[in-house]
Amino acid sequence: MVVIFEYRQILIEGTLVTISLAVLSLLLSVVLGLIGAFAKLSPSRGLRRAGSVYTIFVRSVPDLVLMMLIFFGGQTFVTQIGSLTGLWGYIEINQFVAGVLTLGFIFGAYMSETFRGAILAIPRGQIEAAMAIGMKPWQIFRIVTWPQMVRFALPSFTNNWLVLVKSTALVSVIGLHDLVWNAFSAGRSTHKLFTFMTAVMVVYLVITGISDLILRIVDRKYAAGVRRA
Amino acid sequence: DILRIGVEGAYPPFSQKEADGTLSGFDIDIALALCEQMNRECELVEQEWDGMIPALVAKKYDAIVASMSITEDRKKRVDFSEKYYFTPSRFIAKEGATFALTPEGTKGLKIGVLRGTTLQCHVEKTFPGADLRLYNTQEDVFADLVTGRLDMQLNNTLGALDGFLNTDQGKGFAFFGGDVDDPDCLGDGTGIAVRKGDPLAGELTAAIEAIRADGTYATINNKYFDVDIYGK
Amino acid sequence: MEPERTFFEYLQSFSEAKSPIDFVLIYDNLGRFFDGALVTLQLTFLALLVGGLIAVPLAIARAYRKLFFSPVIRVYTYVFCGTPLLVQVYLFYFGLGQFKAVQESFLWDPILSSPWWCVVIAFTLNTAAYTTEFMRGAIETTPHGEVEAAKASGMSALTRMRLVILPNAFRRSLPAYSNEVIFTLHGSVIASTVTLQDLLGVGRWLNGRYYLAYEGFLTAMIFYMAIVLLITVALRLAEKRLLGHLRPRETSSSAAARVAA
Amino acid sequence: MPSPTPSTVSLLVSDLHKSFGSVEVLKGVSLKACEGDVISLLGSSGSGKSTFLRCINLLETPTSGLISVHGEEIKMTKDRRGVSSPSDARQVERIRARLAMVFQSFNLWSHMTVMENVIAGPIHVLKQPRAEAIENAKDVLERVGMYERRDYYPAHISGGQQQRAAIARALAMKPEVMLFDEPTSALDPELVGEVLRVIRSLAEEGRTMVVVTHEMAFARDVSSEVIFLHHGLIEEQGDPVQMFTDPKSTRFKEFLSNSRQ
Amino acid sequence: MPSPTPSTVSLLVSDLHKSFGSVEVLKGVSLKACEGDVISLLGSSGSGKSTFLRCINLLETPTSGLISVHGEEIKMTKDRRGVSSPSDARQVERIRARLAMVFQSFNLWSHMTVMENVIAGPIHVLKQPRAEAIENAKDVLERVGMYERRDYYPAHISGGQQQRAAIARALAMKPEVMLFDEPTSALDPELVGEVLRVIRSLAEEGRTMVVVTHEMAFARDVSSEVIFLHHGLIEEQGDPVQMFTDPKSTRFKEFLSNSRQ
Ligand SMILES: Nc1ncnc2c1ncn2[C@@H]1O[C@H](COP(=O)(O)OP(=O)(O)OP(=O)(O)O)[C@@H](O)[C@H]1O
Ligand SMILES: Nc1ncnc2c1ncn2[C@@H]1O[C@H](COP(=O)(O)OP(=O)(O)OP(=O)(O)O)[C@@H](O)[C@H]1O
Ligand SMILES: [Mg+2]
Ligand SMILES: [Mg+2]
Repeated sequence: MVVIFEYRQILIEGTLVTISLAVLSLLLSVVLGLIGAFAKLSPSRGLRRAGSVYTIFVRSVPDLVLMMLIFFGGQTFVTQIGSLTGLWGYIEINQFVAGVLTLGFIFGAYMSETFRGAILAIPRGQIEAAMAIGMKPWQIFRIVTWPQMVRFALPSFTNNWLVLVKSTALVSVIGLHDLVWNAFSAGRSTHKLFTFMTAVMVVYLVITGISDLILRIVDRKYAAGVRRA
Repeated sequence: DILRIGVEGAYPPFSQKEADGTLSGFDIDIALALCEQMNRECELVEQEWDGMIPALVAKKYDAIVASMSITEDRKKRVDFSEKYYFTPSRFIAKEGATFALTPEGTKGLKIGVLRGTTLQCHVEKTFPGADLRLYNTQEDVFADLVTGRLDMQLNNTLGALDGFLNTDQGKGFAFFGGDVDDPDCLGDGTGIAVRKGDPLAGELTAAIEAIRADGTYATINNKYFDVDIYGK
Repeated sequence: MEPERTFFEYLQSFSEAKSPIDFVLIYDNLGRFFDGALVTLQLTFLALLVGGLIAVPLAIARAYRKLFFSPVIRVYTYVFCGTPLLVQVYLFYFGLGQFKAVQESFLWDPILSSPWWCVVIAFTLNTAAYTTEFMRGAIETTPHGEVEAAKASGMSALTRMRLVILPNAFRRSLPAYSNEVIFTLHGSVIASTVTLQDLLGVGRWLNGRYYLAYEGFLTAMIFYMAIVLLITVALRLAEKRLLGHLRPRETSSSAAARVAA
Repeated sequence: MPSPTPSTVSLLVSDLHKSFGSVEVLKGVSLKACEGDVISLLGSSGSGKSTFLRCINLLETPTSGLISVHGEEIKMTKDRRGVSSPSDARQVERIRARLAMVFQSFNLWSHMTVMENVIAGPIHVLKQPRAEAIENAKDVLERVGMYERRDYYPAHISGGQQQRAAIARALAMKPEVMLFDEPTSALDPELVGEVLRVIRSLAEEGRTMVVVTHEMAFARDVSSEVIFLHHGLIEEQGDPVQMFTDPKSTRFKEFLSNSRQ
Repeated sequence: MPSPTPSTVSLLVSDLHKSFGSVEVLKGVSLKACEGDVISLLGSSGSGKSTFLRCINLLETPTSGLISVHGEEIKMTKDRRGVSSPSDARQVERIRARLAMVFQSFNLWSHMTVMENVIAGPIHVLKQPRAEAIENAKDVLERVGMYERRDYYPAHISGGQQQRAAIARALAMKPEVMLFDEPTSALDPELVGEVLRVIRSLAEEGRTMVVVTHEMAFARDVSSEVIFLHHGLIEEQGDPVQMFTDPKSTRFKEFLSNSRQ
């Protein structure tokens, strides 16, 4: 335990990297998720297909593989494009940015499923009732669809967030200095990996515990009108 | 403009991280000395061993000073300066181990090496029956050797001495067999890799000669080692 | 004149001349990728099988809160669902190995010293934790009326569980289980961080061996996509067979409305 | 009681056809309703009653036929494949605001209280000020005996109460034409009587109503015209008293005799 | 039509009380039914009809009171806090097997087809051989006109068909006493008549029945006794013909007059 205290500095730094990585990726994934959901629900066949390709692709490739491909291959790819087109020599892809982009891209696909499901979960009859009194499409969205969509999406959104937080650990494999990476190298140099790994688990449990709590409160707020079993 | 140099940081005593996060080690000092010699402003870029060469090709940095052996395989992807040191590699096993270093004798033996090294090439080629385990960092190889998950490991002798055998962890372990002789895989010496066709290779070679001549090399060498590791 | 030879030659010239991707290397090492796929599949399905078997009794114990196990199981699922699989694997592989007592215990030699077993144990405990939780949810949400109908016809608690609750819950948790299968497959890539040559391990090996940037990962990716495709098709068939009772009727609107009314 | 003076036609449907896929559900149904008319729509389950109502306010797009509300004909176009659709979305919204519908399955907005359900339309569609909308809502809610329940969510009130809330929501739009789909299906005999009295009083105010119902007594006593639908066609149609005392078609005779056990 | 000979008492409930929390829903209800009796339970929404039926087969535990089936009294104990519960789970299962219930909301087992729903009880509770159970199921399904739909899942049939399947499931248990909770609520007038005819024929076979209903005609014409519940108490009770022609209590008078508009 003393060791943990000695190394608190790099553990805290790592935790901050982990949290900011998770939060930024979440923001990106929500944006991508909304776009994806509306693409998949749109009347345009092309958009629907593009949305499906996105989600199916992400679902079929493990996140670590995608990360490695983007981290190791991405830079090479960008440079090759640059030298092929002669437009740029070298564009630095910052590791952190790459991490955010990759995680955001992956979880955007899961979010789009979440949002799509939530929109579909609204009983069709409620939208018909709104149409029947002559509401305009955007009024229907604002007054009937959105408030309920948020509520239906919350459980799955919570779940995605928790998975996302845990997935940030993978960036350590690619050498981004997040909590796991820092704790791992500290554990290695002190030969106390068990202690450090346990500490990492505790930090993650705290993060997931707190977000669980917050989202539960939000859920209660939005649950107006839902019958509790 | 700035010269960016890729280094590793987990290969003591050639490169390692101090508790305060700064890099140190033989490779690091050499890199800095060469920059000074060439009168270039330098920036060290840390990179895991796995992606060392791809990142160079991708122009993440312009040269690799990371104890990289000059081999035919690598020459297909990058150019090298002349060597800046040469040390042989040897197996390490438990003291008193009695393996036969033949394809039959190593069948099923658990041998650990760093992923993407010349040593990986050597073991795969020479002992195809061995249970080769690939690691991301040399430190993990040592750790598993201690726990008994590995029967042997193969590594640069100097790195092995300072990073393992001469530490508490390495008690009860010893070199096993002689220097590995496999120029095809192991190459001839450790050089500085640059992108193909980059004239930097020549400049670096000249700089290496210069620091050897003016004694800078010797100072750095003696800081870490008892013997001159430049080799013949 | 053999077609394979000409194809190979074509591949070689294409790889060297134009393509940024070295197809020859991939072609030469396909065998290794198939070996890696085998390791990946073994890990995934062993973990799913054993984890699933563990999960059923745990889920029942969780759903019927009176049993005193429930809080203990909850702590277990909370820890395993709340922390990254990667850390769990590190804990089992590197963490436990650090203790002399573990190294000297009778479990060390056959099991804990092997990366394969460490990974299997971590994966199994992980997937069992997730499965327990969603199965518990399914059991708890078995329509109350259906349970009452079973009671009303005089079924004993055991018969109710066997005949009404479990079959109903299993079927409804099938979609969640499909996800769990995919996610376990995704998680299996972590094996490569503890020296196992699974699919990603082979990809990393190839890149390391020949100093490549993405050939190994790309090939692994295509293998994973193929595996997921197969799994998805298989699961969809299973759902079609088992979830017939949840499919909406074609002419649902009027019928559903009547039932709701 | 048909209105004695030749009053204006508020709803005119002529030769309405509707198919779902290859199944023709409505095979040419026409209807003419003047101000103050109450038209009862009878027919067994699946005969197309709900579909007919839903076509009138274009929740289903008719395959062919003509609908006009207060003389304004709803414009339709056909695309290349012969699928028709309303050509002017604005017009549809405007006309829908003048028609109100009470759904067979209520379709209350589950995230709003009863009061919020009632005022949403007046505020957002009719652009009434909030205070005025609430004032009106009070009236209509009292009329259906739901004022004390105004702050409940739909999930927390009984089926009969939901049905009355849905009626209040429709009333609050002060529509010229009201479409009721089985407005008493969830009510006990006492409440049935009460709701039917509300409908009767609306008729006396001069509103036009089309009511799908299974209540023979209501159809006979309150409506100005009865239509009996069978397999998507009008089997019999006319003055209620005459139809009930002297049914012409065999199918309606059968329906009547089976209804009175 | 009370049975002329003094037949055996098949169901006896005396002074049944039931509270939910602090609300007393049943305030002392008694009932005696002999073989072949059909007892109609009337009452407005929320008067406690369903609760009473559910207490009889112990889906709700009565707060106090006595229930006996064919002379066998259900044993109850009270714990320290005065909460009563059945003391012998075996006995409860045995008695439930002799009572059958048709729920207001059907409660068919959604993962089983109609046929499987019908044979589950006979096979697993009555321990009939499968072939025999299927043979019997055929009979009861034909009786309610559901034989052609035997291989459908509950979600794929209309509300009225679900209701008939639920009746068939109850019949298949060949129970001595049947409890029906609004068995015609989802049916159109024609089907209502049909189902009530089935119930009448069961009565003629000598089965005892307690039927919650809103069908006044049925209560008057078929039942041997009518009970009118109001706020958890029996407000009026007696011979149907007499009660309908000459109601005593003001509340029942009101209920009757409001029902006939
Ligand atoms: N969306 C749809 N797709 C296909 N068929 C449909 C659809 N909606 C309704 N139908 C069919 O059209 C026919 C008429 O349905 P409708 O709901 O109008 O009946 P109804 O007369 O209202 O019956 P009920 O008394 O049961 O409400 C039914 O056979 C139904 O199965
Ligand atoms: N589980 C429960 N908890 C609390 N109150 C309940 C519960 N079940 C029923 N009640 C209340 O008990 C009363 C009687 O309900 P019950 O379902 O017996 O009515 P009912 O006579 O069957 O009415 P309906 O004709 O609407 O079916 C109602 O006021 C109801 O709100
Ligand atoms: Mg209908
Ligand atoms: Mg009831």
